[in-house]
Amino acid sequence: MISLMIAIPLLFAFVSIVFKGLAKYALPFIVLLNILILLIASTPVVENIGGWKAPFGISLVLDDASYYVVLVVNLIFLLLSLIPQIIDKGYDTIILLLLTSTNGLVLTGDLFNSFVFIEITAAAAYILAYHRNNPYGAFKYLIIGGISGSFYLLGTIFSYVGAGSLNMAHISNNSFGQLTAAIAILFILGLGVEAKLFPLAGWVPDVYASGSSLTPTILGTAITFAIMYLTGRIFITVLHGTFLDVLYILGLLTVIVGEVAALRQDKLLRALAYSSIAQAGLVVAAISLNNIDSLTGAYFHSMNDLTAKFILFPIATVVIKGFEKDRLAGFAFSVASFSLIGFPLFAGFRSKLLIISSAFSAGNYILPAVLFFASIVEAAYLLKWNIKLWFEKSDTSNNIPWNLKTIVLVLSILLLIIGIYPDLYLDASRKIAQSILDTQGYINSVLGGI
Amino acid sequence: MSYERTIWEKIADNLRSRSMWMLHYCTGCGAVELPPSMTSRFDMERLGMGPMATPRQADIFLITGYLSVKTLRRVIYTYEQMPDPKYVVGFGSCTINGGIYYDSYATINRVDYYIPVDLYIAGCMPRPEAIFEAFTELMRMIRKGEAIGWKKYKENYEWYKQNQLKSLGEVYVHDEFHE
Amino acid sequence: MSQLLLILFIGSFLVYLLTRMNWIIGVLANIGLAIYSFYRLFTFKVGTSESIFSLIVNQNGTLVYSELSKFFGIISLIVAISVYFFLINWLEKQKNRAVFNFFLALITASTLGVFFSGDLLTLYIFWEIMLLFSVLLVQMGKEDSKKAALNYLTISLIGSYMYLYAVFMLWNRYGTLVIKDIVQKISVETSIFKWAVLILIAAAGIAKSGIFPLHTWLRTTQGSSPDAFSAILAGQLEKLGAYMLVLTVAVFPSLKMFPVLYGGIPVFNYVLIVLGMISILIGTLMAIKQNDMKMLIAYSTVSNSGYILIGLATMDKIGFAGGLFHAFNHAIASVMIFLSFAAVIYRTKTSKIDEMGGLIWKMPLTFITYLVGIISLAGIPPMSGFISKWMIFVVLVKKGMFLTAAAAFIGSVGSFLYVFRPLAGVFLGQLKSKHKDVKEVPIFMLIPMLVLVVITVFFGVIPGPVLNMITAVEKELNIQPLEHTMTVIKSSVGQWNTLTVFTMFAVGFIIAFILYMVFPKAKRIPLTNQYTAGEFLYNYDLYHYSTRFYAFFERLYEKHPSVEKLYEMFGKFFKDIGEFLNRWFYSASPSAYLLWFSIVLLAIFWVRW
Amino acid sequence: MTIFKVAAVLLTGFFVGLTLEGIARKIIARVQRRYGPPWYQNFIDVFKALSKHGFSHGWIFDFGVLMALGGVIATLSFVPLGNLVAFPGLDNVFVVLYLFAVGALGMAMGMVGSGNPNASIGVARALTQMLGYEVPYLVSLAAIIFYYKTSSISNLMNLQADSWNLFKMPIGAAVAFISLMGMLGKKPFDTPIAPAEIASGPMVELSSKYMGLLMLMHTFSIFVEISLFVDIFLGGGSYLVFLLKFTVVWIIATLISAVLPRFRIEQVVKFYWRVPLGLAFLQAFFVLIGWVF
Amino acid sequence: MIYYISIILIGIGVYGLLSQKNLFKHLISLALIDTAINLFIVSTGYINGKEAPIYSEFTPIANFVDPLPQALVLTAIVIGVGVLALGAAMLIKIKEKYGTLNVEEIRRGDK
Repeated sequence: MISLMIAIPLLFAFVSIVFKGLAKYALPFIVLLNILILLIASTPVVENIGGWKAPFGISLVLDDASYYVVLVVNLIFLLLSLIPQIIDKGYDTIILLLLTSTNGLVLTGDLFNSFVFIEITAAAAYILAYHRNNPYGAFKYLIIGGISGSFYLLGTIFSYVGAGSLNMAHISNNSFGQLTAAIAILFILGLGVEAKLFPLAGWVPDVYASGSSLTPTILGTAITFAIMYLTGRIFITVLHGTFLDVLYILGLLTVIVGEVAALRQDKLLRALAYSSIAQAGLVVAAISLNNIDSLTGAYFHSMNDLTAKFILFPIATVVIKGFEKDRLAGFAFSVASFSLIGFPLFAGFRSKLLIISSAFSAGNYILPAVLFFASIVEAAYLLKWNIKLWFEKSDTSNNIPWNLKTIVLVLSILLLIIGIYPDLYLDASRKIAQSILDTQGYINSVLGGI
Repeated sequence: MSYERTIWEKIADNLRSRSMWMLHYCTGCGAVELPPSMTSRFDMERLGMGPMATPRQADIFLITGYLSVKTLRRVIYTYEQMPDPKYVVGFGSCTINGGIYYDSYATINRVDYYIPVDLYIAGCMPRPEAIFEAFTELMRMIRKGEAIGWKKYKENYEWYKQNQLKSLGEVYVHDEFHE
Repeated sequence: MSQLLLILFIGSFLVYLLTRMNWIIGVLANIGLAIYSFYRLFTFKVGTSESIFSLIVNQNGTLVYSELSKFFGIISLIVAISVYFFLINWLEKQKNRAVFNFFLALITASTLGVFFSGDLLTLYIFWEIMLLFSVLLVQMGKEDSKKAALNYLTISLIGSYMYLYAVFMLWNRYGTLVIKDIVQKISVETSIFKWAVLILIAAAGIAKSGIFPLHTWLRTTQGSSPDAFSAILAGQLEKLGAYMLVLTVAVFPSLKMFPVLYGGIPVFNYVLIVLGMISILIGTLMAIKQNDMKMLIAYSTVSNSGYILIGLATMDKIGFAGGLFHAFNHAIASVMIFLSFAAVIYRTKTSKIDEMGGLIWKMPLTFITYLVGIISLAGIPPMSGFISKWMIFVVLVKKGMFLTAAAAFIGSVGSFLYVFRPLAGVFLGQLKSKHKDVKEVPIFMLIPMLVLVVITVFFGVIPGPVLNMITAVEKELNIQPLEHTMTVIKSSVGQWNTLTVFTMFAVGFIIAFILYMVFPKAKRIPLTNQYTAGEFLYNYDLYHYSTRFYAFFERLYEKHPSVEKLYEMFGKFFKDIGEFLNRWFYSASPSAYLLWFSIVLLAIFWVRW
Repeated sequence: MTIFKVAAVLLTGFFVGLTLEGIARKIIARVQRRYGPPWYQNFIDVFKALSKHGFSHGWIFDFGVLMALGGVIATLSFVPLGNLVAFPGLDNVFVVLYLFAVGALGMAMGMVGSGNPNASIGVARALTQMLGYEVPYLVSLAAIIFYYKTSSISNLMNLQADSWNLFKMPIGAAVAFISLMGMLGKKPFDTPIAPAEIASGPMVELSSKYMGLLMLMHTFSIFVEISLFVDIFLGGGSYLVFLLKFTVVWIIATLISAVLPRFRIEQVVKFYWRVPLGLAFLQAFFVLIGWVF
Repeated sequence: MIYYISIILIGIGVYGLLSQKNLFKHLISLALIDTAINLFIVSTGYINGKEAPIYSEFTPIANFVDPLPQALVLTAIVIGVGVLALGAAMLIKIKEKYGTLNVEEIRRGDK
């Protein structure tokens, strides 16, 4: 059943190559279908492709974690499909492909399969990055993405060599012996590029700030969230928390570097790209603390971040003349920025609070300090942009499409609601965190007690 | 040349004669003789007299030297800024008849056409002895109520103004380079 | 209390809607809310506590009503009510009235929330709400205010995040955030932990009240925020900083926690006192230099916050009372001053001292407000400002803290200098020809100003009511209460009677007045009739001495080191790093990407294998 | 009773103050080998000024003058003259010193209100000079208050029955005396007035009764300043002894000022914050460690 | 043996990426690294002296090399080819836009 979530978009992606224009209309329905499937599914579901039993064949796993991640990813695609204006002609196919691969990325229980999906995601992302005639940025992304993909593949092969299997649950159940370190390093390098870790992810600003609203909107939200899930899954569930300290250091570095670099930018999209980098670093650092609260906080924060970014990126690309005539869009933009900074009453505050308190209870005094530093810098530049846009004088509005306006408004109100009543996001992220930490449960559900 | 005074005014005049504060208008060379009369040889302060910095505080207006059209204007301006009762002393011959500059086109020959002068001190220059003689005379006049130039100026304001205007001419452009 | 806060928060939305319909009704609603909460402050019973929402597991937010919250609540509501009254006329010229009013209402609500908070996290939340909306209000001002708002936000956030860090340190160690419980536990703490916590908590207060290392935001923020809001900023928001300082030195019992040094003052408080000293000096010397009148008073705020801090940190019954009373006085006085400035700017559209002059002839009532305000601010007797300064002087001299006392004296005499500068430059002297048609401000702007004048004079003559509140606070915080009657203030080194002083001043004034009436009447002459050494002047605008008023004194410290420049350097440093990162990591070629990739690989290998 | 005492204090201030000013003029004249005016010259000057018909620059000008005189009269009433104390117990040092500032502020306000820049410059200089001399003065007073644990002037006076503070704390007394010179506005610290530079500074627009009232105010303030010094450093004493000490201090101050030229204003501040302030701290340090003779 | 070849190839690829300024050479280096890694994967499944895993009656099951890596390599090659094609397409666009493939000239053109 859940394999349909991968198969149908893929099918339509191919079909739409032949029947041009089909994808545009198909996208919302496909996403809705996916969500429907999710709604009727009850976790955990393990589907073995081709009928091969778990350790031998490829299995798709829908446990609590992947359930919510897939749900979030599909909701994002649903929102995206509701704003067809920002999807340029011909890119519908890529979006479908991206939907396929992201769903696959999350659902798969097989390492090599996840490599395949990562590569497809990356390929789609290269094309997206190329969007709006940005070939050089896209090419850079392609080179570094290709190398990282190779490393991810190497990591996969090493785990096959070490554990004798490609199934995540099976690998997790076995031990690698001496190869653990090598595998962890390879995965760090492989995932680090996509997870925007410093200094691996030099591609981000050039790609995000190409002037397209589609690229950063989808790469900075759905894909990032999926990658964050995969990071947690691989490093905590599969590798049992090996080498998390390296991730932790890289994450902290990313936070600092991202914010400091963002301070300098004189283009809004670029600043937001750096902010995206910094938030990803924060999430990775919080994941690497490896306890239930920090993981909850991390995914909670990631969700707040993607909600905010889904407001910020489209508006940032559309709005050139300031908010004087687009007060609603401006309101949404400001709410999203305040949430990102982490003011009380807004969603970002709750997740930051959770991350800080979990860090403190884990005896970690550095992460909160870095987080506070980052928040200060973030506040400085985000507020600067807010003020600048609010005070831009203009007589005409920016022609923001009504559906985009509605969506960002709804999302900004969602951010406010989450800030006061966070259970909606908090429960989901707690489920994700629990399920990622529950290695034994994962093994049991996939391998069925072998 | 005296007028009716109340008892308070008599007391006040007595006090005024014992405490005369001077404002010097030093355009000419006459001021050379003032320092000796203030310093230790003659010591003006023993009579309660002393120099003052501004017309607001001064009682006596001491015009030491000749006046030109340009300086007359300033003299009148300053005189009008002094509080009543005020006394004017013309110092040296120049204030009486123009002195050695009497034939210049720009010299004001008689000061008392323009402001009321209570007392002239003749000489070019008057020596400190003459100055003291004059001041004791002025003190006597004040005590007796005879130094009434300031009243005359008020009463004959039209006449003084007319003289002033005649000599200074109509002013057409009002800025710091004219008038 | 939670009910009151709820009413205020919901009411502020109502204010927004009403202001959208008709702004005068909105302002009136705002006044109504403030007056209602002022009334409610007196109906609450001291010592009640309520619990509200929870943010962290096992930790409910609590609200506690104490004498301290009552005292500070009253200050901030007096300020708020008078400024709101002022708005009835002032708001006419402001854009975005609805938002302005809405934010003001939210700020008052969250300020009260801070004072009511019974635990540290609730306090933080209200604190941040207040911060956010005050930043949004600041940037509604002049052109520079955009930059100023950023400055304000950054420095305030530094303070409040340091505070939050301390909150979590406490939570991690004690598992509770309720102030009362923490106080009990931390007072027996021995390690260096308490140092870290208290310094971090104090940082929030230091940033908010503008004490030395974090004072730089005040100049630009006060200088360029909307004029009426400057009053709120000085009278209401900076008193939050004072509240936080009270929390640091008195609610957390510094006397019990730290070894007592010279003069019976805990060692931690000495750190604060040194900061207070430096703030007094910086505030005074920089205020003397300012040409913008709002910036000038902003620096005076730095200096006066230093007084408040020093008074509080002495932890002596007189000194502490002096600190609290000074907070009260400074709030009222600075509101008066800023309101009179707002009135001046309302009419003249400028805040530069040397662009004005002689406004006393056009705006006499505004002038009187300013005059009484500065007399109180500079601490000159018949007004209330002197009483608190006297208390602080007495405690400093009594304890033999001569260096601090010298700083306080410099600040006090220096304040004569800087408050005189706007007095001379703006109100006295020659009226500028372009201000010939300036009129006195409308009636609703005058009412609050004159009411504040009455309050200041009243508490200057009869300080008893305020002192009663202060002694109640002192009792609550286990400090020996100040001895006083309605008009007599006693200390161990002498006493004085405010009423006698006022009476004697009145007597002296009457004697002078009789002399004045007995002697001949003077003639009224216009200001243009001046002693000019016989010179004729036509442009009396130039005959007004206000540019670089204290030039000869400023020359003495022209080349002073500046914290502001240091911070700018830091900012530039970060930006340079950002540029560097951008160039070498993010905009680099694929080769560079791979280079960093391999470096990370090698680094991990080298470290971990 | 209090009313009579206040009246006595004020009258003493008026008569003794004006007389001593006249004597000072005489002394200066003698130093300069002149004859000098009679001792009552200042009475004549004041009343002559009051009798004239002057000019006013509007209400703030009048109000400033009244506030100046009123403030100084109020201050004077709190100063103990030997054993003539109008308000025993309430004569706090700080109250007296700051009440004194009311007069200064009133004068500054009225004079600047005249609209003459010379007045503004003079006031700015006066305030700056105040910043110079007040600090060392207050620090040396602080040392004394710390030593005696009281800030009431009459108590301080009574407590030095055995030995004057002049001998107990000579450095502090020297500092206070130097500051006193600044307060009196005597040379070398007469920068604010400076008749030849800025046309007698604050007083530039003063005519007639305004001049007279301000001369009275000046007299009273000199009286307050020297009385404070006498009370705190020379042990006050009975009323007559007090006046004797007062005369001595006044004559010494006059003699010093008669032979000195004038400082520039920044030199004044620099001087006060270098030498007397340092000495005041030294004195305070000695008091702290108990080195009091 | 084959390990070393693949490591050398990776080295060449990395060297090419680091040292060359021409973007096309970068792409080729990437392809080289891809190939090297594929080679490495195949080598991991190779067991000395065993036969190809083609199932028939004559070959005993225990005598095969590991077939899985080879299967994986097939997929990896496909993906690699796709990425390379994409990269080549982008290079054409870069050439159109900047008129050069030299990194430094492109960066200069960006500014």
